Amino acid sequence: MTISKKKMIEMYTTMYRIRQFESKLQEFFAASKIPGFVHLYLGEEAVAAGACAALNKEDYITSTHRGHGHLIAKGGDLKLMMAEIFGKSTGYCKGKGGSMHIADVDLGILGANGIVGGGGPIATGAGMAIQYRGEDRVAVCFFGDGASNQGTTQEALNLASAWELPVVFVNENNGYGISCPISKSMAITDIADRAAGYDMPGVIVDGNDVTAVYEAITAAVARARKGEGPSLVECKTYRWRGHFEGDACTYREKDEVDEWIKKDPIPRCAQKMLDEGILTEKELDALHAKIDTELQEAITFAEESPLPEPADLFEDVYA
Amino acid sequence: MTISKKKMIEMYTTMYRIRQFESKLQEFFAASKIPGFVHLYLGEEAVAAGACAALNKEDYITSTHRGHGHLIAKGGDLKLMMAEIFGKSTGYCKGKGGSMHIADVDLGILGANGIVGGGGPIATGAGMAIQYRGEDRVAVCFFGDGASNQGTTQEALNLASAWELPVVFVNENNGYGISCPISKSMAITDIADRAAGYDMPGVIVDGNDVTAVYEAITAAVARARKGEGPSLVECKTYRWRGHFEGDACTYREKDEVDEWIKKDPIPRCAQKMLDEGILTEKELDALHAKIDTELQEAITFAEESPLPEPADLFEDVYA
Amino acid sequence: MAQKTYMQALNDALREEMERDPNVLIIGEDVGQFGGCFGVTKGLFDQFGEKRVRDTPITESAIVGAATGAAAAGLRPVCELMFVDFIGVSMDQLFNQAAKMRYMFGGKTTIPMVLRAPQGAGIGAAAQHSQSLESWFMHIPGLKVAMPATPEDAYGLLLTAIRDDNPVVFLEHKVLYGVEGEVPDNAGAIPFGQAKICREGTDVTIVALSKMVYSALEAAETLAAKGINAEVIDPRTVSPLDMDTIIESVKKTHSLVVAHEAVKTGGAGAEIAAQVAEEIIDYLDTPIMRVGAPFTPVPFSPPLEEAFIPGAEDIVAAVEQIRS
Amino acid sequence: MAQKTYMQALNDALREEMERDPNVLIIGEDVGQFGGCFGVTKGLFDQFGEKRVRDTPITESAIVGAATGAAAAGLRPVCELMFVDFIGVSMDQLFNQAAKMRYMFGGKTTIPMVLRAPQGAGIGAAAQHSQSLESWFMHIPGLKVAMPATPEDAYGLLLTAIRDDNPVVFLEHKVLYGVEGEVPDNAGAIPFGQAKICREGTDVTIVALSKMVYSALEAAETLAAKGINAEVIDPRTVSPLDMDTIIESVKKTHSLVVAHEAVKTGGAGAEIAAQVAEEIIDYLDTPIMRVGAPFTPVPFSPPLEEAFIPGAEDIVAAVEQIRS
Ligand SMILES: Cc1ncc(C[n+]2csc(CCOP(=O)(O)OP(=O)(O)O)c2C)c(N)n1
Ligand SMILES: Cc1ncc(C[n+]2csc(CCOP(=O)(O)OP(=O)(O)O)c2C)c(N)n1
Ligand SMILES: [Mg+2]
Ligand SMILES: [Mg+2]
Repeated sequence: MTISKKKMIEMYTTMYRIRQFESKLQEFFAASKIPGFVHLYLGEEAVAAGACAALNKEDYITSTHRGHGHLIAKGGDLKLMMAEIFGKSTGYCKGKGGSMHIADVDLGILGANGIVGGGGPIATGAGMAIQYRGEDRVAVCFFGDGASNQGTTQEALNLASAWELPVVFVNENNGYGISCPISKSMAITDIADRAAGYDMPGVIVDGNDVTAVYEAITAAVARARKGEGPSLVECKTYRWRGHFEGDACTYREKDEVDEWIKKDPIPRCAQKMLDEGILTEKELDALHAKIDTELQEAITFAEESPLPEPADLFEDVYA
Repeated sequence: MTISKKKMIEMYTTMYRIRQFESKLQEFFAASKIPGFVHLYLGEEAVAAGACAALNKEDYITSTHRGHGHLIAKGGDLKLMMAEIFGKSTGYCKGKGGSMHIADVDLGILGANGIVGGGGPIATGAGMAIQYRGEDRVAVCFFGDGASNQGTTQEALNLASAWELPVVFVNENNGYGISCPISKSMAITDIADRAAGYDMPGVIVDGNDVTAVYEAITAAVARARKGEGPSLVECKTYRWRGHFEGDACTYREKDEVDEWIKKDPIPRCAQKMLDEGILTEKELDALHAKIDTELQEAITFAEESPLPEPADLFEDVYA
Repeated sequence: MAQKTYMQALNDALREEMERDPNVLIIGEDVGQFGGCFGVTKGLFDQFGEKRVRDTPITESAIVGAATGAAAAGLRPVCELMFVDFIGVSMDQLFNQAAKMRYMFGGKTTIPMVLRAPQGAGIGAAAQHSQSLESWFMHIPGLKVAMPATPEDAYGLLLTAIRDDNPVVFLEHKVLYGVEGEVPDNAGAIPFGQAKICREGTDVTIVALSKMVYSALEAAETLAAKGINAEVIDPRTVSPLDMDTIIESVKKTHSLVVAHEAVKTGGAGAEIAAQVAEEIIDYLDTPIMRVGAPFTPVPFSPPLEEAFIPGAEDIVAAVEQIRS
Repeated sequence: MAQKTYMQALNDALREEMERDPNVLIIGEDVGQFGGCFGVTKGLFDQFGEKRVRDTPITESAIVGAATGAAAAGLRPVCELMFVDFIGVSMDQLFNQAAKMRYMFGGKTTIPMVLRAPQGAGIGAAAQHSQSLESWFMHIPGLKVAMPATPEDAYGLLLTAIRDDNPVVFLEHKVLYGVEGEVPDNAGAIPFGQAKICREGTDVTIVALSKMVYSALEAAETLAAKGINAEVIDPRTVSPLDMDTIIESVKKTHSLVVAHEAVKTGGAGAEIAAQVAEEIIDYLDTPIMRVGAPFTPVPFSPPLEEAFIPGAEDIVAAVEQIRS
């Protein structure tokens, strides 16, 4: 599969955007500027970027507690995201949702989710709606290694396969569910091994290689669009930070973390683009600068936006 | 594997006992003698009989809504069962449980269950207790093809395998969950295919051949006792009657039913015993007569037992 | 004016909404050719085909979640739980997802789905197939909860439920399926949050839910024979709950009894009693009584189940007690 | 007499029961080396090892069900839900299995398990991580439900929960984990169903649950300054619920306010109010008021969350309203 120059730049841009966004949040959290808690996507950018690059605006995704990357990759507006995470009334959810519940139904984003395994059935429902209407769309369900064990996930895999729904299950296997390594949460090492139990293709890719992710998801999406049913794509990756900001991460060896930081998907992609002459160093710098400006605008927007009024509490409970 | 004469007779006796018990219930239900509803095990006797023949009294089982066969096979007292199904105060549960909730903790029977997939986590818990105490016991979870999709079942498979618990998952694949054929409830045809997703052995046996069931379960039980973890044994079988008594069964072809009735596990086992000289026709008749008498005693016991008093309602809520 | 069973009324409502709106579809266990465990969806598969009346695997989280996701994507799914008791394996998708999505997303979505489920004891189905759980649902902001007692209400409330843009838990009483009643030819949607005064009276207000409406009416006759003129009110939906009608009535009768089949402790009756005690305690001449099931699981054996299920005689006793 | 945090008190109770009884073990997500998401099980893994303090996969049905099965097999498991909000994926194993097994089996088993779970808002955790759900649990016969407010009660009630032969839902308030209080050296198990009179008073009875006990005490001080002498009662367990103490108090004060953080509609306060309105309405000089969260999901942003969480000022306002 050849990946167009444009697609490469698009994916790189997405990864870099996520990286900078999350790095800022890390700072803001440390500076107590953000309420609640945040789960950062640092290190896993290639999964969201590669997967969403294979989607159209009309396609659906369901995300997780660690959702910023997915949302940005699906086209989420940094201003509205940042404002939401700051709890401002201008945010995606008017400050009602926060980091774990950002959504943009117009972009097909059916929500981050605070419930591990919560997205599977919802993505399956979106897939059902697509099939019902005969639309040329797919639904992608992002879920973690921890979430792969949850009954809801497995019910979703089963329903999607029994009905041959256009759903792609993208497993982000970062090796841990909070402090629990997959060696303790399951007897298998590859979550893709579960695909056979639903008669769907199960593919494993290097989740730190954005082109590998893109290719695998593109194939799965094509299959889904053709009406051939769901797939499971396992992306092996790693989260650089603790489960949430503030997690001292005592359950992981520093060596392991360092090893994975060396596999940083972003310079890897940058190098590839430079090598292949897709971009020059100068163009790359310009791209970075543009995103940094965009991000700075989002931060300013969020900071300058008003908090919601207490009375807003009562709105939006019912349609 | 050679099966002792004694074991063969034991298994046959169990099957015949179940057959007669269920046939009587069929009559009683038609005659409106039983409250509530009943799910009969007719045709599936070899599964319970073969599986429980591989167990000791100390071993645990969890059963299902279609539980009479499992309970009888695990040693359940016909009198107490029949009285319970009649709603009498002398029944296993003093009339509080009925057909779907019969239990005998002293025999390791942790209950029939009205919730499809309800037994998996409980059997896993019993397995956890066994492992915790280092006991030489196993826990067997009976579950249907329909139940195999339920999230609770899959969570149980995962936990049991992650912790290498001494649990044997015995799937009774009778082809239907009420009216829904497995071709509509899942994309696979063999539930044993799910075992690989939990890194446990997945075995398929002819569920109408009591010796095949016995052998497969014996192997799985041996593995569990050795601390090697759980197994999944899929027994292909068929229920002769509707899902519950009263179900007109319009969703199945008569031919299909007839085909399976020809595979009746009971004459098949009887023939084998006669062929191998384990029993003579006369001995077989005597065995039947003995069970028929026992059953008649159970019926008389149930019929003559008193109903509970309304005030009994308030007892047994708390220990 | 047609005489119809409660079940037929439900079936008609489903059929008509499916004819009217191509976005309405039904999913659930055995709802297709089989027609549903209790028969509510009979004939719909033949009329609308598998695409719109679809059997699911036995995975209630996936059923409720798929309905939620499809609703977020613009369909209007009606899903069926075979028994309300099975909500325990699917509660998350209902209360953390469907009910809260709109709010969490800042109002930027609607979840027009219906979860139909039969409640109640009376058929010897024991502890895991006989519960009444409306008080759980009414405690959850974002859900609406309907509990029709009559064929006409079953029809009219189900139309409203399907047309509503919010997740609606639609609780049918399984013992009522066979009950007949009049459904006017011009019957239409019945708005949520409008209680029905089933019988006018002056001496005591009896608020009754679902099947207990019949018990309340029966009790009212018994009481009438004793010279006590009871007003019987059926809220029809417990979320929203039409307290105005109840409060007006209690202002007139100065006395309140609330009756439901659910376990009394923590039941919907507590909420109604508490609101009255908060708003118009001065109007009360008597204690507020609640009639509900005792604090036990539902037992199997007929004499026990009978003792468990509250009935007309319990309402009569409650009224007599507070007036003595 | 030692000054301890609520969290330390819970930790001590777990440790002591594990030392005393080899059948006690802990399972849950990240309860091992990590010490639990909020730190309640810290140090127990080091002391007792993985066998007795065991991390589970993220599968709450399997956690609650495994605890249930192990309890039926004779162990005394204490399992942890990381947030009570996750009960939605595991409710069946709790309410249809653990709670009902003894009854369904005719009294022939015991299920000595504890389900610990943090409740409550106040840390910006939003709609799926901030709820208070005690009213769901108290509606289920077979369950007991504890809600300690102080370190001493946390300690004493947890000892009782672990020793109880029934399934106990043990609801901790996550905002209280860091709160310090005195735990006497000879502190012991505190029986369930015994309310605590936290402050004696004569003018109004304030019944408060969990963290709202602190708000009630604060409100009582404000009211005292205005010449109103409030009695504050903490039931400590809502199932069983010590109505005797509440009723005695209301007979004295002739006025009742019930306060909890859960959504007011269908909350535990409704049950308490309803029982009082049923038993001793004649003693009341005022309406019964309930203070609880509004009928909305829990919002994320601090000003919204603050507006959501009921506090001392709401209790003061309620008392002033009924006395005006
Ligand atoms: C039903 C449920 N159980 C537990 C949690 C608490 N929790 C939040 S994230 C998490 C770990 C999830 O692990 P994984 O799915 O691997 O995702 P990752 O955090 O690694 O991206 C847990 C246990 C939750 N939010 N929901
Ligand atoms: C959670 C739950 N969902 C649905 C039901 C209703 N129900 C009872 S038995 C059954 C079919 C079960 O099929 P299977 O597991 O294959 O067992 P079989 O009846 O074939 O023995 C269904 C849907 C239930 N009891 N519990
Ligand atoms: Mg992970
Ligand atoms: Mg089956």
